[in-house]
Amino acid sequence: MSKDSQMRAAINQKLIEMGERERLKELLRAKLVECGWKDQLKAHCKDVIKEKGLEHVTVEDLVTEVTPKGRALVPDSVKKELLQRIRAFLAQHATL
Amino acid sequence: MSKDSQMRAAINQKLIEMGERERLKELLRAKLVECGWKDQLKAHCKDVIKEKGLEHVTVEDLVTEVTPKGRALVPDSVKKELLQRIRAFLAQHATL
Amino acid sequence: EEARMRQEQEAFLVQFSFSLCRELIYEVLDETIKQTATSEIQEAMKEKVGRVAKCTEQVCTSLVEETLNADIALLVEDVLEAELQRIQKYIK
Repeated sequence: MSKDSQMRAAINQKLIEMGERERLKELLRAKLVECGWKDQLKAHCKDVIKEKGLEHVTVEDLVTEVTPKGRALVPDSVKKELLQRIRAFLAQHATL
Repeated sequence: MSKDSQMRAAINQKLIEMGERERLKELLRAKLVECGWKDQLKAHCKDVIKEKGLEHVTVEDLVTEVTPKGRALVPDSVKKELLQRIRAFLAQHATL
Repeated sequence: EEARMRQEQEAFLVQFSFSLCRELIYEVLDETIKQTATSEIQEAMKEKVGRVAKCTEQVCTSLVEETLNADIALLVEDVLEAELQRIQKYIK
């Protein structure tokens, strides 16, 4: 196991142990709703369905189709906030 | 003050006054780099840090740990050269 | 007498050379070892800080990815379900 993967495992373990990983996910979900990400992505899904026709679209197709946009639509400020929160958590709770 | 200590003090003063003491130290430093002693010392420091873990090592610990090996690793040829140079200086300035 | 004094001085110089040589070696070694130990610890700390920062970013990215993958899949299922119901309602 490389030093990097050991470190990632240690960070993840600490986050999981203290329930912070789940809290961070919840925070992210709340931020995504708040910034309109969910609405934008829903609209994009509808556009794709309209374009391709409902009978020609499976869940997998649609997931593949909208995922790149879904990723791109996450505001940098949200990612930044999440990173900041992880850093603060590690500073307070972890001796890595 | 005995005759020997008087002579010792006089030579030491001469060595400092003429800058020879610093030159001898410089020569030794350069030789230690040239013969690979410094690289070996660095590698040994890294090994100790790795073995003990960074969070468990202070500078003082590391110094204590690597000093015996550091001393043992100085090649005889380097010591010999330094001794020769000291002798040459003393021979030149023997009438102190 | 002169020969004895010369012999004595020579013996003194030999002894002095050895002790000076030892003294200089110890002095240089001690300061070099201290400097090297300090810089190696600093370097190791710097490397660790860098690794923690990099790995924290990677953990953050994977957490975002994981959440997005799950949420996008759910959202797609919901939208498709809603569209289907809308069409069925329309047909009826």
